[in-house]
Amino acid sequence: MFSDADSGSLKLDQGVHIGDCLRLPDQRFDLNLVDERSRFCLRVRETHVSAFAKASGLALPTQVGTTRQDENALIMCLSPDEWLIIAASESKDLIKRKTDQFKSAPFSLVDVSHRNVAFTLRGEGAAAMVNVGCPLDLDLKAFPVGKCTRTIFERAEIILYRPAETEFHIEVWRSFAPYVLSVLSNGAQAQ
Amino acid sequence: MRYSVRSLFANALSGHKNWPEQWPDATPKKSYDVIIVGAGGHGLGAAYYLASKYGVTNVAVIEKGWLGGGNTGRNTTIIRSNYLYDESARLYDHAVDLWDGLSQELNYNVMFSKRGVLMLAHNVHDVQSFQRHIHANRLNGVDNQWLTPEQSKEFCPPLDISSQKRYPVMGGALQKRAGVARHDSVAWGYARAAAQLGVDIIQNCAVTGIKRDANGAVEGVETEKGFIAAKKIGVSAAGNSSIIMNMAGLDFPLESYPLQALVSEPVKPIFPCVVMSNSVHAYISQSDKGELVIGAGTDQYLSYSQRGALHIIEHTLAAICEIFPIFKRMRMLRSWGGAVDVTPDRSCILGKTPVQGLYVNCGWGTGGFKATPGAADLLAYTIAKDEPHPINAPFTLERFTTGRLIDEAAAAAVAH
Amino acid sequence: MMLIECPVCKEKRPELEFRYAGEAHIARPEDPDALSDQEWAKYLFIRSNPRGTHFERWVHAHGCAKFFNAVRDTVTDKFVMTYKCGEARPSPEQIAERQS
Amino acid sequence: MSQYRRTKKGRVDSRQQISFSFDGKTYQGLKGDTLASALLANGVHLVGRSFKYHRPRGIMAAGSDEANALVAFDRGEARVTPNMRATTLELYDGFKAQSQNNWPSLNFDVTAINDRLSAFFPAGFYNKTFMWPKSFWDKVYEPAIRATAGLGPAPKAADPDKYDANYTHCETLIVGAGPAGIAAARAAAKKGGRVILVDEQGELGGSLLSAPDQKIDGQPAWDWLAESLAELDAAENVTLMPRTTAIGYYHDNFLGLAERLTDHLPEDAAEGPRERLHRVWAQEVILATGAIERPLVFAGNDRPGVMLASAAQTFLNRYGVAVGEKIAVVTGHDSAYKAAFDLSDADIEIAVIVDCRAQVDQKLIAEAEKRGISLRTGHTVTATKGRHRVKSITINKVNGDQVDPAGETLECDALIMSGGWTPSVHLWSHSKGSLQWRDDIAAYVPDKPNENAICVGACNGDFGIGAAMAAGAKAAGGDHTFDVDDTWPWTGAGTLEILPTHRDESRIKAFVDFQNDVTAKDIRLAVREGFKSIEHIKRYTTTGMATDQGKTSNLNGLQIAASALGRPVPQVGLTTFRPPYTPTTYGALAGNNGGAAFDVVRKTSIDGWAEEHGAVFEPVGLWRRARYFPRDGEDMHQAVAREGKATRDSLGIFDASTLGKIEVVGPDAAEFLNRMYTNPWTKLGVGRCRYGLMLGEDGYIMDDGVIGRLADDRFHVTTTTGGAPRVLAHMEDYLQTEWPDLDVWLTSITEQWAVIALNGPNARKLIEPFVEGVDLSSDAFPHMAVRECKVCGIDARLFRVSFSGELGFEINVPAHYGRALWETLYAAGQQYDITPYGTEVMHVLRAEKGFIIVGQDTDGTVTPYDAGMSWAIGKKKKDFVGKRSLARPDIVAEGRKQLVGLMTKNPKTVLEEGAQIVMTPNQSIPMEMVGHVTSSYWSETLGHSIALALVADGHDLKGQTIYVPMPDEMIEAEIVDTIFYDKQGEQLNVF
Repeated sequence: MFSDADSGSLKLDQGVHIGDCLRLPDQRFDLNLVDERSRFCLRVRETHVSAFAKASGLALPTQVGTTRQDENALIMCLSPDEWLIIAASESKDLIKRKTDQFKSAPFSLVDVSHRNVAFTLRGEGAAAMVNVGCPLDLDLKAFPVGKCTRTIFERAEIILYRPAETEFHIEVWRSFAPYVLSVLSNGAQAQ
Repeated sequence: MRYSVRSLFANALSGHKNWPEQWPDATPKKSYDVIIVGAGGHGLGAAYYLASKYGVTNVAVIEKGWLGGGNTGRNTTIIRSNYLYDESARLYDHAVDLWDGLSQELNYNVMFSKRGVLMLAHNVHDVQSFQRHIHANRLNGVDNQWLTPEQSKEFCPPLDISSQKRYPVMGGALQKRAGVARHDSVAWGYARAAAQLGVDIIQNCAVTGIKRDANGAVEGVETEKGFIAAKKIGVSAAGNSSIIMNMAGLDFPLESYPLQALVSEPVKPIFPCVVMSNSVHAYISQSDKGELVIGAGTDQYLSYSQRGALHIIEHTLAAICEIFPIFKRMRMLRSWGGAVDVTPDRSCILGKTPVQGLYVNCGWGTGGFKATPGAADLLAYTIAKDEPHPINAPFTLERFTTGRLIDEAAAAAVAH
Repeated sequence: MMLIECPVCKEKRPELEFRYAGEAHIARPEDPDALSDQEWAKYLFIRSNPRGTHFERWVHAHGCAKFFNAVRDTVTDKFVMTYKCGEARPSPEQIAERQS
Repeated sequence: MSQYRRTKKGRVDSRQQISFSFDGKTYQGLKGDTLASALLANGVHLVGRSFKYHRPRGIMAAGSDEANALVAFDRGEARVTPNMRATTLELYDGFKAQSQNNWPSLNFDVTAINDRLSAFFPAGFYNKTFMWPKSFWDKVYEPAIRATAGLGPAPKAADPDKYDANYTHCETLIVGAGPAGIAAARAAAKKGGRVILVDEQGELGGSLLSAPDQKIDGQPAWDWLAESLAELDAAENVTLMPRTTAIGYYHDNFLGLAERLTDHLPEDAAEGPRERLHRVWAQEVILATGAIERPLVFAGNDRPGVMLASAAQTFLNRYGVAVGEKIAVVTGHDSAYKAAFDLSDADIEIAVIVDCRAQVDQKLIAEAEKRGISLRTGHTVTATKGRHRVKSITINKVNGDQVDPAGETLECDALIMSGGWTPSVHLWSHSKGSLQWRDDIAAYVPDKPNENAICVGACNGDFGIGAAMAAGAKAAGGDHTFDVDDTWPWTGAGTLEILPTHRDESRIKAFVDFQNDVTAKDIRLAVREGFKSIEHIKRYTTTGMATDQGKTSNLNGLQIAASALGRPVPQVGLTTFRPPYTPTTYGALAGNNGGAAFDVVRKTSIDGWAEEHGAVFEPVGLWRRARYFPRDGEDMHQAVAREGKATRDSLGIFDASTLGKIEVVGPDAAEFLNRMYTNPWTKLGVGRCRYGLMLGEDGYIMDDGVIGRLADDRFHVTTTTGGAPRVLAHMEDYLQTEWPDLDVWLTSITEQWAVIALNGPNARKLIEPFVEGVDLSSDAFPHMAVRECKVCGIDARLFRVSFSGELGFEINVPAHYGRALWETLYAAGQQYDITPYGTEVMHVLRAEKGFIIVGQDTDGTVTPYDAGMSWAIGKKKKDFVGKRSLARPDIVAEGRKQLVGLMTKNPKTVLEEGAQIVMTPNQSIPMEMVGHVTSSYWSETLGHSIALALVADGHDLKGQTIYVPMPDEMIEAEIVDTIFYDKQGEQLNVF
């Protein structure tokens, strides 16, 4: 009876809406929702990282807090044995296939595409907005371009990544996103 | 000199030059029948009850700092007894019975103010948990009643009971005979009354060791002022209890955490009762002086520094502003920290120890002040009779081995 | 708010990212059933709670998510050092050297 | 312009008149005035009443050390701020404030009777009385005490203002923008790195603002200041923060800075947040917090018109206000002479300089002579007169230890005083830096640091401006020295605790703590009564506990106490400095954490649908969950009955997305679960599920959930909603610290999957058309099975599980498809009368089946045995977390509370959850309670109430009658099995 019960039938909704208060005309920053992505949590023992990278062709950054971006994906090293892989939504199978090439030791790849939503904050005032709730030092010396880390934003855990000097990419678990927006919004109105 | 309106009047006429010392500075004797380590409310009270109720007057209280300077003088003075388990309810209700009438007994106004303690429920689980308390309390003869949000607001007008809040007030459990007291006066009142009965109060005298005989029984304490002999030693040292017990070769299931509190500037009466909210970690009352007295949560790590972090205060005041939006413009005048000793089940250890002649009263966590007269009396009883009173009998050290814990916090449990 | 050096991230980070995880170097017994009730209670509940040098566990919960160990003075709250899980408890000499 | 304004002096702008009101009366001030300076310019000295005796009080200081002049700052009804210092309130046009703590008026205050009766209210009087009759304390005494206590008005309405907070990092934080702080900031700016310079005042400059005739490097001070500030303002790496108080200095160079943003602006010009809390980590902290002048302690030193000499100097030099026309000076310190000379040079008559010292620097004598000022060295002040303002003082000669009783009365309209200077070591002390006593200045100064901090200038006891500036520059890595005329004498005998007098000291009121009405005799009384620790004296007398936290009173109190104790000050010690430095608004400390940002509210992807369909929600942990979906005026009871029946009869749909989910992956996954859960996992087949029970190491039930095996090395673990973070942390703890050798990894997938539970006989029929690649027949896909498949073309994990006892499926789809799938199923389900239900029905249905809810039927003290779940324990397993604890004596002893079912004798009676249970009804209080009701519902399906309860030895009491005593009745019930509905489980297998 539901003949169109195929992949085209369900509407995708990240469920997050950026309020007007974050689009005040004279803001020194711009906040946008990142659209649908594939995300994977990859766990490989430190001793197998290079073999894994070789076999899979995924260039894993090995220093905690660093990122690697190539044509396949953006890969953040969050811990010596943990990576967040962010790729285009249609690249899901590609990433799986690549990781499946590694057979010499156990590892864990878990699809977390919908666990997170992401925002970008761009502009001169972006760092100050992040510091409304995040206690890290965002000076370029302390938090250079390319750095990523899991951290805290008031009561929500986030992953903070700096793709450019005045740009931040914030990953947050989807149900925490409205809270992060509330705090940002309070902070934006206070700027 | 007995305190009275008459004595106050007479001394006023003589320029207050003839008031005697409330307690003399004692020089330690060579030996005592009982030594109490720790001159907080609990320790001084134990000495007082030893002398007044149990006929043991050759008693010294030894204190490393100044009497009443630990958690007695640092807490938010909430007194209540609406605990869930029979054991706890009896223990705290015994204390409340003694609070009532303590001023007259000590001839020292400790300003016990039965203004009522209202505990707020913010979710269905809180409501269930409070109902369980109320039923248990009723059958134990402990007063505790359920208030609807509207009744809660009537009892405490500054409360915001609008339902659209993140933590709406879904009602509250009110214990009417609960309240607050003036913390310093409790220590001073016991010190004065004990001293009048012959108890020696020895301040600025840290205990450095506990001496035991060949059979392991205690012989006395080593202190900064030399050895003092006693066959019975009661330890009532709050955050420092582990340290003292270690001196007797005992390891204890205790950890000491920083706990902070704060007061506002004084304003005219606005807050008639005590309100506690466990869900958002806020405890508030208004002192007779007019200050809002607010208790914060503990810091997460073990510490004796008696200082805490600012973010704990921030969270507490965010919670206060959320429940009482009219206080947002009030100003924090002073904040401070103490070290609270916490057991695995967050109930006290009050009784004998494996060492003969050594008695302990510790592990009160964040709730020791309310128990002061009760704990003091029961410690005195246990020392005098060398066996626990039925009320404190369940609060043994052994319960951590056998598994008979008294876990009030666990019983408040967590959401499903 | 304390700054804590995560031995995994090798950075000092605000305490807000960390969770305290109790006393360190208390290994779970290999064979719990072989323990007496007293010995089991000691493992479960007895803690040193010292004034001064304390060996304790933290987890960089909102960071690399790794548990690690720390030596900290409980009177001053100052960290003497942090080190990874599984590394040996520092000797008194090592601690003294770090404190000087 | 009033007679007290000196238009040629000060930094106020005489062209900008400002109208303001105090106590309803309108006055004129100037742009740049504080409320205090403007009131003084209008000749108003009486501004408040003291705390205890309600004595008339005036303005004593010129800054945040003010103890007397507290007012209610009025920016509209919801914006009244009590206890604001008149000396720090910046005036704007339309400014309004009221006096406090008086009735009916400031001039005539009825409660001032307390002052007449003060002999009966010495320190600690309340400990000695109000005890009889006993019942009077609650009803009479305490209400009366409370009504007279308090200072400012209590708030009346919710504060409409916003507050803000942020985190900041810098290399150099400098607190105090006086000469030392500015010198430090200039050096730090050159050194590089981020520099923050904060000052509590609206204008940066500190003491330089009151010293126009000072020269620095050849420039007039104010020119030098303007140039320096311009230089700093232009420096990219420097942030200047006026109106910002460093409130506290915490661990690891973390400080709180409270910035006031709008209180100095007219109400209609105030935009944005009122205050902002900056939470700052600094690599180094330079404290240039200055020093506070001490009052002298003598009879009548609190009268309006009596003030600190430096305050009078500031009012003149910075605000262009003469605090009187004929001013007397009493001092023990050289600094007051300069104040007197500045006043004299502005054509204000100096009635006399009384110096309690016998010997005074020749330069001072010469300068006084030059101005024709009468100087009385070796004299004392023994009395002042004047009801609302000082009118005269009595001075007496001091000969050695004797005071000549023959006094001389001199008229004056102000008396300025100096008892020396107290370095402001508050922040240094917050940071746990140590202090040492300096006899020469009679004050404590910084000794050893505990953090990377340094004190420079007056707060370090270095009073010369040149030396302070050099120290500031050096602290910031500079080597600049400054050419400053620094030869002015600066010594003083701060060591006198009270001015000598011939009068009976037990009869006079010589104030130490002005706000709290603590007199010297109160402190002596405390010592006499055995209070020998300074902390005791503070608490007994309340000295130093007023809203100024003893800024002006601590050292005077300490010296009086030391003298009464017969001990030197360092042996008496010092009370602890406690944050904040000045009172700090709750709103600022709460920061951005208000309203929706107060705490996280987690919503599922289906929550919006529930909201649109009228769901009533309940918070569960951080989540909000739909509790029930009332239709057309239904109450909860009716809605629950309907939703439950519809589910059992046909089909219910439930949002189970909040359940915690953890993906456990790796070859050792089964072994890891063996250790973490009581149940065995090794033999669980791929595609099958099992209920898992997790214990804490103490043996008590911690969590539960269904666990499905997706592959040999991959498990999908579910947890309770509230327990998810705790369970993951618990697992990680064991994995990382006890068993790091196991090849297994844990990933939280709670938010990855939206979970839609379909329960009821028609569940399979509904989903069949949408599911690809799974044979849903009971043989192929039995109860407790799991498959990875596609649902509506989306990758899904399909569970056949049931928490209701009905045929049940849980469809997991990636969260962003959750709502769309729900809507699809809901539309398709119309033919089965599909009914959305909430947590309340979920609870009822599971209780009918006797399934526990961890946290409701267990409470952290319940073992698997107690819960009747021995079946969940893998008997062959050698070990799992919590196993050993289950063998402890009191865990296996008799008398433990065990989970049972209850059926009330009257089937209509629904027990209250939490109600207590007794075995015999006719007991007196206290009753012997044997347990309590953990869950209780009306079962529409069964037509009677059902309950679960924990009862002592309950497993052996089946069939017995128990009693539930309620306030108005005794309810009888029978102990029964915990499974009420479909004991054989036939409903699970409907076709």
